[in-house]
Amino acid sequence: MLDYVISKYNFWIYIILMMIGLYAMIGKKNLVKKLIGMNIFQSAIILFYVSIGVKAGATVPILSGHGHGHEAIEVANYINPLPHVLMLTAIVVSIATTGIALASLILIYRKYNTLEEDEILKIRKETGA
Amino acid sequence: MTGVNDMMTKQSDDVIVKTLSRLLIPFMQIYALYVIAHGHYSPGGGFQGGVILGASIILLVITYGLDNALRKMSEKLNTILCSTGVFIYAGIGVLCLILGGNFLDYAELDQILHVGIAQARSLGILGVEVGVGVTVMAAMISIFLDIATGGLPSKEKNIQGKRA
Amino acid sequence: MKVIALIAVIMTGALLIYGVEDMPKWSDPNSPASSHVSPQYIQEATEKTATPNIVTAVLADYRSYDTMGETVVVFTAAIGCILMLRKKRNGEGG
Amino acid sequence: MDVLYSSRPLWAVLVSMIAAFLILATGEKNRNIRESWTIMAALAKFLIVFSMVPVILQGKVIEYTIVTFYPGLLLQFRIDAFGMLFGVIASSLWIATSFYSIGYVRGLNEHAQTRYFFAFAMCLSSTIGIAFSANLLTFLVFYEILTIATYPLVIHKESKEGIMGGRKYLAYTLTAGCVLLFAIGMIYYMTGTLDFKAGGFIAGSGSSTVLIMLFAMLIFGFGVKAGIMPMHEWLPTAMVAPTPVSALLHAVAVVKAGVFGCLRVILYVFGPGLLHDLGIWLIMAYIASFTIVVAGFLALGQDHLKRRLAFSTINNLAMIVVGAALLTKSSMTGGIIHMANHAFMKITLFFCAGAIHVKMHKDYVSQLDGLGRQMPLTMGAFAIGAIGLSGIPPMSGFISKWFLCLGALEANQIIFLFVFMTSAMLDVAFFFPIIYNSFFKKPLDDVAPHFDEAPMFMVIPLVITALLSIVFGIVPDAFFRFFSLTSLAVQNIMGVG
Amino acid sequence: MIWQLDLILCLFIIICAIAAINVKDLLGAVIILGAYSFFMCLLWTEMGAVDVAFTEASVGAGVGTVLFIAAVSKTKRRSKD
Amino acid sequence: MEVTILVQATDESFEILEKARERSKDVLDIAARLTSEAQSVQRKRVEAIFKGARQTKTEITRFTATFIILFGCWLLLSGHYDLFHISIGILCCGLVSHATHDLLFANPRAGDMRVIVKRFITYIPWLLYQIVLSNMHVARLALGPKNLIDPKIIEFKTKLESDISLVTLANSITLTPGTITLDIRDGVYYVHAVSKKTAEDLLTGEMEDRIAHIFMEADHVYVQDTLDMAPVFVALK
Amino acid sequence: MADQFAALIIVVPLIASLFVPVIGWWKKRLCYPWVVAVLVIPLISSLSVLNTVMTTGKFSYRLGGWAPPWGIEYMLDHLSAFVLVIVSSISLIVAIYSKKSIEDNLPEKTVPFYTLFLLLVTGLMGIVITGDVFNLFVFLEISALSCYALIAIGEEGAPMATFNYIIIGTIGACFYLLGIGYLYIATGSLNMADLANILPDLYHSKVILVAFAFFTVGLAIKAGLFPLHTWLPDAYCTAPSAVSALIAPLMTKVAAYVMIRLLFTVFQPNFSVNMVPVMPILGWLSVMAIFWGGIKALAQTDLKRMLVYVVVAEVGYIVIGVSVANRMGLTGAILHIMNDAVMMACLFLVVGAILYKTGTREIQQLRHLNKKMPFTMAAFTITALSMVGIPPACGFFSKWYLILGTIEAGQWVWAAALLCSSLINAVLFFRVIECAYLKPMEPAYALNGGETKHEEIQRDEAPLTMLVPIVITAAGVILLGIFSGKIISSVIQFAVPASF
Repeated sequence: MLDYVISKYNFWIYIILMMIGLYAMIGKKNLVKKLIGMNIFQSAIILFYVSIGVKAGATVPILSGHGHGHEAIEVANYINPLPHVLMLTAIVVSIATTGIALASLILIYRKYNTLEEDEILKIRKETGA
Repeated sequence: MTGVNDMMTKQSDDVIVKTLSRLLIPFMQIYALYVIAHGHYSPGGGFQGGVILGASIILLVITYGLDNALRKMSEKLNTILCSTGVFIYAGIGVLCLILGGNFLDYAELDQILHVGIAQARSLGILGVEVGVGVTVMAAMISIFLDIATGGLPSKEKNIQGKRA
Repeated sequence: MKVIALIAVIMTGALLIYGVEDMPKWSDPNSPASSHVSPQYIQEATEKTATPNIVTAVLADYRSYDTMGETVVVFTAAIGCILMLRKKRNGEGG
Repeated sequence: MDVLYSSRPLWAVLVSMIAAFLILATGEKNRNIRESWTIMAALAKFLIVFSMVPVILQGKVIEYTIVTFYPGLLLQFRIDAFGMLFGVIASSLWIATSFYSIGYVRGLNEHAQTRYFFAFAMCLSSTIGIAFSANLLTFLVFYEILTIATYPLVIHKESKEGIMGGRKYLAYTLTAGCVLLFAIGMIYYMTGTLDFKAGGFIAGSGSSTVLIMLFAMLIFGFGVKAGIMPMHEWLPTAMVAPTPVSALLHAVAVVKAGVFGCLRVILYVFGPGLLHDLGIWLIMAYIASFTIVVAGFLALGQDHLKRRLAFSTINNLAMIVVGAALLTKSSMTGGIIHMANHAFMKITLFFCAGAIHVKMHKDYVSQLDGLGRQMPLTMGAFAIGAIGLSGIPPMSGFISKWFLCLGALEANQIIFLFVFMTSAMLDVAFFFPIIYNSFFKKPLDDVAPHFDEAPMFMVIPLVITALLSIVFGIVPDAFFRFFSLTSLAVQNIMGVG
Repeated sequence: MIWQLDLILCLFIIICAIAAINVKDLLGAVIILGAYSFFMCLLWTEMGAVDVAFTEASVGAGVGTVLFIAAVSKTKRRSKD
Repeated sequence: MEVTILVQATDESFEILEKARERSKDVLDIAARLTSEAQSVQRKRVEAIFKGARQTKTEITRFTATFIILFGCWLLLSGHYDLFHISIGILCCGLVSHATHDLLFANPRAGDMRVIVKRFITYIPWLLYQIVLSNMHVARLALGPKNLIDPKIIEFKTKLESDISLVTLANSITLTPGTITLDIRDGVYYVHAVSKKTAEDLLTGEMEDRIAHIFMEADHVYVQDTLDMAPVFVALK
Repeated sequence: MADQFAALIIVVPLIASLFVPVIGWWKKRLCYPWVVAVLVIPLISSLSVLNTVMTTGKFSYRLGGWAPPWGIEYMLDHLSAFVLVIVSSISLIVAIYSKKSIEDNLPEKTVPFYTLFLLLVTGLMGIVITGDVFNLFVFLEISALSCYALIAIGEEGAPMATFNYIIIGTIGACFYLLGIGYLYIATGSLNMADLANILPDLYHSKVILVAFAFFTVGLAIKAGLFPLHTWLPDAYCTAPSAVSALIAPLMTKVAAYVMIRLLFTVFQPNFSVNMVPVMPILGWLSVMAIFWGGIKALAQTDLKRMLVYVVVAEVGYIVIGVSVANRMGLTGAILHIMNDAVMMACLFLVVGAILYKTGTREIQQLRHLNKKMPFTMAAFTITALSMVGIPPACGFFSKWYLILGTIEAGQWVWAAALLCSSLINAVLFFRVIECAYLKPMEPAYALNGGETKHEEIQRDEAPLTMLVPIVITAAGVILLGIFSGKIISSVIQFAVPASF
């Protein structure tokens, strides 16, 4: 059992992080907190992907004798590069989403002068919008 | 607008911060360019370099104030750069298309570069990394300016416009 | 709301943990993820693109379409912020 | 059976649709051009339809496929004798109605005339589509178009009652449409085909429970338009529509389409044999006879002339359904030919009601005293129609009632004989007072003592339809060959079943 | 890979994550988020994903934090939860 | 009666005279001002021409200096010394120095760059030595009895002028353990010192003197400096 | 060269969007003609692709010239080509329409608006055309981000709606990303065709099961399926007219397309239908969506808000077609993707035109609209009839196939839901039609004791740039209905996965 837990502990970590992030996204009332949760959520997924790529006994996927490539390349020596590639994209997507979300946050603050979800809902109800 | 906080966009009056960032920014930029140019051999590439480039300008905004920074990098230029970057990327792809290959097939670039297919691909990668870098830099600056100023990057002109 | 959030989160987590059970052991060099597509990248990417950093080679050549997409994402975000926030310079400040 | 492939059915449908759009394009400003479209389309349509009658009478079938979706699922026209009969009724009466409508709307100076004529043309187009459709899907398509095309006519007055009537109409018919859609989907799933076949095609494709349910759904779907008793409620409320519309609704297009659908279901989808086996024919007949009697009694209580006519319509339509449901050769003949006969007689009656409305602005039975002196032609035609509906010999109504009664005897169901008799008595009871009052009672103050008819546009059509119903009483096969078509249809059905 | 280091980093990350969503001062929360990103990037370096770590260091811990601070300074610093 | 009228008349006449004098004074003033303004404009124009020339010159020097520094940096980082990478490097350094040459050398002083660099390099070992010393002191503080720790904020006015020297001093103070620069406001340093000794060390002003020496500031202009500066002045003239 | 049309579909709007800021900098007025002119090219390209697919069968386009599991490819079969044509034509129509609405409401934001408009179109088409699950995510994000920004510039309450959309949309996208991760860890591949080959051996793995669950939930969020639709009404309702006319027809439909793609192409039907209990769940959820959407729509007095809830219900239609999982149902679902796109486009365009001309969206205030805006109202009426399911209009045919599908699957309740929904639609739309066409609905009628003053109502039709798209879509509603047989027999029956 312990062996089982240890052999996959990084997956557990990522699941815990993801749950924290998701909880903040759904459960927190403050909008900035939601965004913080979103960032945590996204980087948890990235952690998951990075863990997929890990190979025991392998090194970073940069060949040392660059450019020649005549010597045989041992696949087992290099970490799987594909998840890294995917995650570069995912990180950029996450920052872009954060940017847009923060911009809308400022619009919201301008309109309601608060960032608490319940207060905004109250204001909207009062104004009948 | 209520509660305008200019913390991020007015000139800092701390001499230490100002002087250090003044000295740091050129090195940040050269490092960013190095990261873009050496993405083939070491970690890094268009994104990281672009973000660092953007960060250097953001630092300029934070320490020297918006107006000084905008003198170096106006909004319009920034927007144009933003699309130029993507255009470099997509343009290389279309160039491959025009040369008879599929979209983004850098091997076709060999027809005009004459350096061998592998090298052509390498150069293609460099080209797109530059495109990525330019876009990311401009985009980061643009997003930061919009958020930090609440959409009025050149504030003083705006106030004058209001008075007039 | 918090309770609902907690329930939803726990359910999601439970589902994910359920899936973990059948995953290959962590850092297993023979897992499908490491043995299906990626070996060929490691073997031929440098040779074919003259780029020792395999990540860069895959990012900007094999999957360059993805990368173009992500550049466009950044571009979209920048234009999106401009659309949402930026006001005309000498306008009435509306 | 010989099949003739021709695009004439399509043109018969399209001609009035094209006319409808021409009417819309012409608009309110050029009234004469607009109405000439209507008349031209009516004539053209009649010619196209009538040109196909000889072919049908030779025992051939005309077919035209519009599109094929999947095998067995297609939009197709196929004209057999039964469809032809309905087509001829509709297209011939449209001519009369067109002229009459022009007189009516001009006489009353109605608003939104363009919309009126547009909807009218669309109605006719879809009615012909219904008549010629080869399968249930095509039938449903045109049936739904008819539903919607009739809606602007029902709400034409745009008064509160008109809108309420329109809502009720839509509620009933759209619900029916949904039920039909489901039932037809079921049938396609079960049999893989939807083509009408004389004598039915559905037998043996499902358990009897399922088949009975399907039958109930289909009869409900079509019965709503046909005004079978629990679903008749919309029909009297829809009487707020202008009279030509009521004429169209109750004599030609809508209700006849419902009855036509019921008959198609009974005779061409299920078929006499299957209905016998399932034992639901009798239930069907009982329900319809209930409608006959109750509608007759309700009609007695109506003072509003058009409402009285509406209940009379319900009564007569149920009679047609009973005729089909009895499943004997004679009853079928009676039912089918009654479709034609009733159409001519009832349209005459509505035309008369409309003429009275236009001329005298009178709507109630009790206001008609002595009107026969001022409007002898109108009231004469009314008398002819009423006598015909009561089944008195020289008129065409007699022939259909005769066959119906024969059928009841053939089927060994004496009770229906009594139903028909009662119905005839009731007809006499609610029509004869009108005739009597208008001709023999002392005229009311506002009735002019001299001859002063409604516009000729209105009178001539109603006289012609009245005369035609006499002619059909004497020579059932005259002009339109209704009798031949009927017997051909019955022959097809019985020949198989 | 040293699993002890791994574990410590993971622990830090989780602590940072929980702190980031629980601190009432938004500026503080944002800074903690930056620290979270930084630890995350250490963890990834340790797993061999240098490119990803580099990106996260510049994007997540760098520009991301700056954007958050800019937004918070434009709006409200206190949060109710 | 007449007397009073006479007195009044006299008063009035004096007033009129007074006014006339004031007005003439004003006119004279204005004339003088106009002349001086015209002169100053003339002077400014001449100055501007000189300044422009000087500016272009300093800009070129700044650009070159920045470029050289950045390119050195690039070569250090790069590790690929083929033609392709070097040319990319030149391109990049050119771009960056074009964009930022006014940042790296924002307030150039009359001084020889080489001297400053030379002195700065010699300053570093001294600073390191100081750091080691105070490290040991702080270690003793940390390990020894607690009562030696006596944190307080000291403030002192500095004679340094330029930004760069102010920052160098502040960073040197912060780098030596035990002291942290909190703020510099109007030439006054606010420093947090952990113990009495560190504070006293700082207040001797040795570090300040050395930094002033590096950047050739205040009254620490040695003979050597003037000699260094002579060719510069010659060049300017 | 014919193959290269596939590349043009994405590349042209993308590069064109880059030039919009430049053009806008030079002359603002030129943005609009530029966008319209540019959007013609993807339409032509996608038609050409459809033509190629119809004549020579499906083909793939390798980006960068790399072989599929290593590089990214476009997967062009009947389904994707068909949806591409829909997306490109609707976006062209909406682009033509957008002129007045943007010039009047957001004159300062023309340039970024059109940039994002093109990017949104690019994103949607990228989603449809790609054959790589991760690439799909990237384009999903492009479309989502541009959509967020476009919605946020809407009316009162738009920022909050946008924020909710961002949060929920990001959860959806992240779930999708998690699904990809789980698939990747089990298979090592990202290519759809490759995955379809590998997956059958792994169907009993829990990883695949979880991946499937996350895909489904993520896409259900994106498509706005019933319990996960909460972001949809506010976001679509507060967006500017031109934006909601683009996203309401396309966003949810494209998500539904992805659902079909994943459920039946990446995973085999035999897994999705037989091995996981997802189909009944989806089906029942869509039944609830239909009823909930319908009932909420009935409660609205605001025309646009009513339509937004109808969108929720329409998503239910398509998902029912997917979840009956038979040939007829899928035919109906795919046909409904097209029909609903056209109908929704028409309805939202009409609402936009009404708002532009009269400044109101309240149903009760639409009086005399048949006189003021006869063509607009005629278009509305035609589409409304189509929504109700009156035959020659296209709505009937998709409903017919959906019902056939439910009957074949033996799901009577689902069939009943579809039927009820057309009745609800009838109530909804005839309410509007009565208000717009009939006199007694005006309050003056009651006051004057049933007689209305005869007042001359001037015709005040929407400008031509608005009217033409409206008329085109309305004509499309009829024509697509009439030619639906042709469309089904030549395209859709091949688009339905072959294993049915």
